[in-house]
Amino acid sequence: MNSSAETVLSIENVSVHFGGLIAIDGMTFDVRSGEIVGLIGPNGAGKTTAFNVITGFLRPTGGEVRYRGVPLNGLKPHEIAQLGLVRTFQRTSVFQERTVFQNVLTGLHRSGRSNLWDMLLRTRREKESERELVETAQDLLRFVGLEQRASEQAGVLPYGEQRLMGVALALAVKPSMLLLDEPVSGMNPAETARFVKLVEKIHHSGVTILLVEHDMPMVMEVCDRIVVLNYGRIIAEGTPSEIQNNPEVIRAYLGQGKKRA
Amino acid sequence: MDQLLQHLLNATILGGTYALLGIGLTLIFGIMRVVNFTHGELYAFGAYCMYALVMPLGLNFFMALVVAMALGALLGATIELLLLSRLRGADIDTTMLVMIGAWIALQNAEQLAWTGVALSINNPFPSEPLIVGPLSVSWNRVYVFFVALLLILGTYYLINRTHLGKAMRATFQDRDTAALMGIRIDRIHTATFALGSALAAAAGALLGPVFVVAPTMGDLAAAKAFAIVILGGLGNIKGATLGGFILAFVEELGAGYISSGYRDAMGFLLIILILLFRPTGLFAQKERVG
Amino acid sequence: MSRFLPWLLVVLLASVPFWMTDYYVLHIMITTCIFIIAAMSLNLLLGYTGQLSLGHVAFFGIGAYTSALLSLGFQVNVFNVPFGVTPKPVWFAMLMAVIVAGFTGWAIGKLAFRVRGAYFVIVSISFAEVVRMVAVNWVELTQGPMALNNIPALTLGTGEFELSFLRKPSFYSLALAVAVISYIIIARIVNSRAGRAMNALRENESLAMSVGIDVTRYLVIATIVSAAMAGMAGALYTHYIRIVDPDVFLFIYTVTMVIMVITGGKGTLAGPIVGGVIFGFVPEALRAMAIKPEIQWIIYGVLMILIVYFLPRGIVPAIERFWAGQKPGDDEAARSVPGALQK
Amino acid sequence: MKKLAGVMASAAILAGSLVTGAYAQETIKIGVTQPLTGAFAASGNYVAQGARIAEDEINRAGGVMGKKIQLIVEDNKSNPTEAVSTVEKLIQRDRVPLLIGAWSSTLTLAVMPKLEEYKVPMIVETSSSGKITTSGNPYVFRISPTSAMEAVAFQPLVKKMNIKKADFLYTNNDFGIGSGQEFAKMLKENGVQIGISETMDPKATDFSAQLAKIKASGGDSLFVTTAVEQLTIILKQAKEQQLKVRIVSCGGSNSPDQLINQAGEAANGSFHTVFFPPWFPEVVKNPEPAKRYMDEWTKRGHNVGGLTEGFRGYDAVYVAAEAIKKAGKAESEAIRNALWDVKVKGIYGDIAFTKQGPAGKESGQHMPGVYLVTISNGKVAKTSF
Repeated sequence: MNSSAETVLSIENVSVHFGGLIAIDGMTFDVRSGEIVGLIGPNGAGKTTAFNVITGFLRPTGGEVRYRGVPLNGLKPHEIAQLGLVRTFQRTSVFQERTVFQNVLTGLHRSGRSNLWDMLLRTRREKESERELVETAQDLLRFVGLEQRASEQAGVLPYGEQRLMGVALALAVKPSMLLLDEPVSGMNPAETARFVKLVEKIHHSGVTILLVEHDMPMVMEVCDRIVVLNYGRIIAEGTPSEIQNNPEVIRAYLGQGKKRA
Repeated sequence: MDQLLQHLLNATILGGTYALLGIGLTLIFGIMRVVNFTHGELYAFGAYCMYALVMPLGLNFFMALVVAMALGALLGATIELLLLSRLRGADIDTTMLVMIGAWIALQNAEQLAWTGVALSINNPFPSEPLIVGPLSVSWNRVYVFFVALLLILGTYYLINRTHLGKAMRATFQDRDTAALMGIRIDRIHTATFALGSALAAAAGALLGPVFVVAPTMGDLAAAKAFAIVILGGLGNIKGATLGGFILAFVEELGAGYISSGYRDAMGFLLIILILLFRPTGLFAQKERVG
Repeated sequence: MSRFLPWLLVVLLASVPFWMTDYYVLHIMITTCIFIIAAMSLNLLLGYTGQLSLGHVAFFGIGAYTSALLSLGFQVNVFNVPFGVTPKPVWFAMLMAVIVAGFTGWAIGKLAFRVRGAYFVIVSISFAEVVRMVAVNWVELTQGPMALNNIPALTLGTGEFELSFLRKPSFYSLALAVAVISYIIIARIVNSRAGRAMNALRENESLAMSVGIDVTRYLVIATIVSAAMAGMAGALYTHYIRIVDPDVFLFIYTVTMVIMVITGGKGTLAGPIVGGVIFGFVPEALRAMAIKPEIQWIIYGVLMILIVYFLPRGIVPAIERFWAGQKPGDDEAARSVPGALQK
Repeated sequence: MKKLAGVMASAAILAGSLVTGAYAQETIKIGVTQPLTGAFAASGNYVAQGARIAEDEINRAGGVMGKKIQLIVEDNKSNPTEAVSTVEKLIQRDRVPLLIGAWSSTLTLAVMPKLEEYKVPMIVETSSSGKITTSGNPYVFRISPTSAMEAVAFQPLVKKMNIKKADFLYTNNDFGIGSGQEFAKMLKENGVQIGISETMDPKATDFSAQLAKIKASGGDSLFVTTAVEQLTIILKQAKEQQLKVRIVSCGGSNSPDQLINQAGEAANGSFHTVFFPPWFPEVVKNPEPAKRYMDEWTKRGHNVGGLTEGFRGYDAVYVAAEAIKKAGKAESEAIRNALWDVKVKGIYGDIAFTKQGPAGKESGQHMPGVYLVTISNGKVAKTSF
C-alpha cells in the first residue's frame, strides 16, 4: 500500500527471556497506518510472545514498543486496548457462557457513558447508554454476519463462528489497529474465504491489521507485507512475493520439517 | 541473655515440627494443585490415634507413632480416592470447596467421637528436663525434634532418590508429559496425598503428648501450616522446611519480646506481608506467568 | 404476572410481624435475614467476579465492631496518646460501619488482588484471622474475649415520634428492608455494564482485559460494595444481638456464607436467598429433632461436597433448567435478552 | 424473573411450616446454659452433670409443689454470643421462669442484659468476676465466691507461705483478669512485690514464651487463673522449662484430681484454691449433702476430677427448687422475690443471699468458704499452714 503512510506501531529491539530461554531476541519492525502485515514463522518462533508483548500481557526483558508515538512499556493490557490497539486470541476467544449478544455488549464496555451511581439509581443516562450499546451491538453482529446467532450461547457456536465472535468482540472496542492471532487455523476453506472477506471489510473501514497465521495462502492473499520470525529473530521482511522466494525463509520452514500451509 | 537463649532453643525445637507440618501440605499442593484444608484434621487425627493407641490400648509409645502414621496415610488415601480422584482437572476453587466440606465433616466427627474434653497422653520420658547450663527442655520435646528431622530427611530421600519420588517430581513439573511417559498419575496423586497425610498425622502424634489432644487442635495447626507453606512458596519443599523454622522463631521471639497475645497472629501477618511483597514465597524463583 | 410475584413475596414477608406471635420464630427469621444479606454480599464477589474470598466474615465483623464501638464510645491509648470517642447515635454508628467496612474492602481489594487463585484464598483467610486476633488482643478497645456488652438498640427520631428497633417485630421490618435494598443494589449492578465487566473477568480475565476492561478496578468496586453490604449486615447483627465478641470473625461463619451461596446458586440473584433460607432454618429443624450440633455440621460438610459434585451451579439454576425443560422456548428468549432490556 | 419468584415462594412456604406452638406442660422447667463444647467444655459438662444429680434427687423426693422439675440444658459453646442465643431460646421458646448459668464470667456478663430485658432471674453457679454483682442487675443471684472474696480468704496465707515477689499468668477474659487484679491488689497491700502479668488467649496451648519471661522475672510465686485444660499444660511446660516457683492456681476451676491424672509429676508442689474439697468432705459446713452428691457422682461413673465443679450445678438446682417452692408458682417475678428468702444447706455452705451493688438494683451474693489445697506425691493434701 502506501509506503509513505505514517508509522503507527513500532517495535524496537524488543527481547523477551524466560529464565535462560530466549523467546524473542532484538526484534525490530514497524507497521504503517492502513497496512495489513503478516507475522509468520515456524512453531515456537515467538509470534504469540510478540503479540503478548505488544498488547501488554507480557513485559519485555528489553526494548520498546510504541503505538502512535506512545511508549507502551508498563501499560496494562486494558490501557493498551483503550489506545485502540486491540487483539484477538488463538483459543478461548469468547465468553463461553454468555450469549453472542451479551458477548458483544461486554465488548462495548468502553462505549458506555454511565457511571456507578447511574447504574445503582438506574438514571435516564444509564437507560440511554444501555439503549445505545444495544443498537451498536446489533450493528456489529450484522457487520460480522452473526445476527442470526444473537441469542445463542457463544460456547456452543461452531468453531468458525466463534472466531467471528472473537473478531466482533475486538471490533467492539473500536480499534484503530487489530492484532489477529491465528484467526483461520482450524477453519475449512469456505470458512476461511468468509473470514478473508471480513478482514478486508475491516481493513476498508480504516483499521490497520497485524496478523499471525500459519495458513500461507491466506497470508499471501491478504497481506501487504510479511515479517518472518525464526527462533526469536527476524529473518526476513518484505512483500508476499519477496518472502515466497527468500531462501532463508524456505530453509527455516523446511528445516523444521513441517509446513502447515 | 538466658531468656533469649531459652527462646531460641524453644524456637528451634518448635521449628522442627512446624517444618514437618508444612512439608505435608506443600507436597500435596505442589504435585496435585490441591489446597488441603483437611491437613489440620489429619494432624488432629494423628494425635487421637496416638491417644487411643497409648492410653486405652496400652501400645508401646514408639510403635504407636508408626501405627498413627500408617492410619493417617490410610485416611489420606481414602480421602483422595473418595473425593479428589473424580475432581481431576477441576479448577482449584472447586477442589477447595470440597476440601472445606471434608474438613468440617472430619472435625465434627472427631468432636462427636471424642467429645470436646481435652485428653492427655502419658509419655515414657523422664519427667526431669534436659538441662544445659541455664537452659532446659523436656526430653519429650527433644525426641519430637529429632523424629521430626528424621521424617523430613526421609521425605527428602523419598522424593529425590526413589522411583516413586522421581515419578512425583515428574508429575510436579509437567503432568501431561509425565502421563505420556507412562507414569500413572492417579497412583501418584493417591500416594502423594497419603504421604502428606502421614506427615500431618505424624506431627499430631508427636505433639499430642506434648500438649493436650482436642478436636479443635487441628485449626491452629492448619493455620500455621498455611503460613509456613506461603512463606516457602506453595509447592516448595525446601521452602516449607525453612519456613517452619522461620515461623517458629518469629512466633517465639514475638511472643517473648513484643506481645504473647499476638503469638498466633504472627503467622497470618507473615502471610499477608509475604504475599504483598513476594507473592511466590521467600525462596521461589519468579515463576512464569500465563 | 411474574414480575409482580417478587413484590408479592416482599409484601407477604413484610406482613409477618402482624400475625406471627411466636417471637422465637421471628428471632430465627431476623438472624436468617441478616445472614442472607451477608450471603448476598459474598455472592457479588464469589458468584459474579469469581473470587473465592474466604475472609468475608472480616467485613461483617468490622461492621459489627465499628457500629458497636461508636454507639458505646471508647477510650484508648495509641502509643501513649489518648484517643476517645463519645457515644454516637446508633444510626450514625451504623452508617459509619458501612463506610469503614467499605473502606476496608477498598484497601483489601487494592492489595489482595495482586495475587489470585490459591494465594488469594489464603490471603483472604489470613486477613480475617489477623482482624480476629486484633479483636481478641486489643482489650482496651474491644474488651477482647470479654465481648462488648449492652450495645444500644437503634432508635430513630425523638420524643413522641421515637421509633425504637428494640423489639423483634420492628427489628424484623428493619432487617427485611435492608435485605430488599441490598437485593436491588446487587440486581442493578449485575444487570449493568459494571456487572457485565465483572462477569467477563470471571469467565476469561485475559479476554476481558483485551477489550479494555480495567479488571482490577471492577474487582475493587465489587469488593467495596460487597464489604460495605457485609458491614451493614454486621451492624444490624450487633444492634440486634446487642453483644459482639471476637468469635464473630471465626472462619466457620465465612464457611456458612459460602455454603449458602453455592447451595443456592452462585452468580444468581436468588441463590443466596434460597441458600440462606435453607441454612437459616435447617439448624432449628435439626435442633427440634434433637440432633447434635456436630451431626448438623457433618451434614453441612457432606452437603457441601455433594453440591459441588452433583449440583455445581446450585439449586436455583437447577430449578431454572427444570422450568426451561417444561416450557421450551421461554427460557431461550429470557436468556437471550440482556437484563437491561427485559422491561 | 419468573423462576426467581417461584423459588422464593417455595422458600416462604418452608419458613411457614416451621412455626410450631408450645404445648402444655406438666413440669416446671429450669433453663441451664453451660459451655458443653469449646474451651471450657470439661467444666461445663461437670456442672451439668451435677445439676442432673440434683434434678433426679428432687424429683425422686416428689418434685416441687407436686410437679417434677425439668432441666433444659443448652450448650453455649464457650462463646458469649452463643450464650445470649441460648438464653433467648430458653426464655422465648421454652418459657423457663428461671435460669442457671453460664459458667465463665464472660458468658454470664453476656447474658445479663437479656435477664433484665425479659425479667427472668438467673442463679450464677461458677463465675467469679466482681462486675457481675456490682453492676446493678437485680436478676442475678450468685452462689459462687467472687475473686475479691477469694483473695481476702487467701490473705492470711501470704505471710505463712512467705511470698515476696509474685508473677501472674491469666486468661484475658473477665474470669482471669478479675482474679489477677484482685489477687495483685491483695498481695500488694500485704507488702508483696508484683513482677510481671502475662495474659493468654483461653484457647492457647503453648506457653513457652510466657514461661520464659516469667522465669526471667524471678518471682517466688506464680498465680495462675484459667480453666483446668490450660492449667494442665502450664504445669507441664513450667516443669519442662524448670520454672522453680510456687504455682498457685486461683478461681476454683482447677480440678486437682484431673491435674494429677493429666499433668502427672508436674502437678506436684502446686497450690490450688477450691470451693469444695472432695478429698476431705468432713471439713465443709454441710457434710451430709456433700456426701450424698459424691456417692451419686461415683455411682454414675462421672469423672472424679469433676467433683470440684459438679457441686456448683448440684447446689444451684437445689437453690432453684427452693426458690420456686417459696414463690409458690413458677413465675419469674415471684421466684426473684423468693430468692431473697431462700435458705439452703448446700455444699457451698448455708446458702443465703445478701445484697450487693447499687441501691435499688442490688444483686444477690452468697458468701461461701474457700479452701487451699496442695498436691504432693500425686495426692491432694490439706495445706499445713
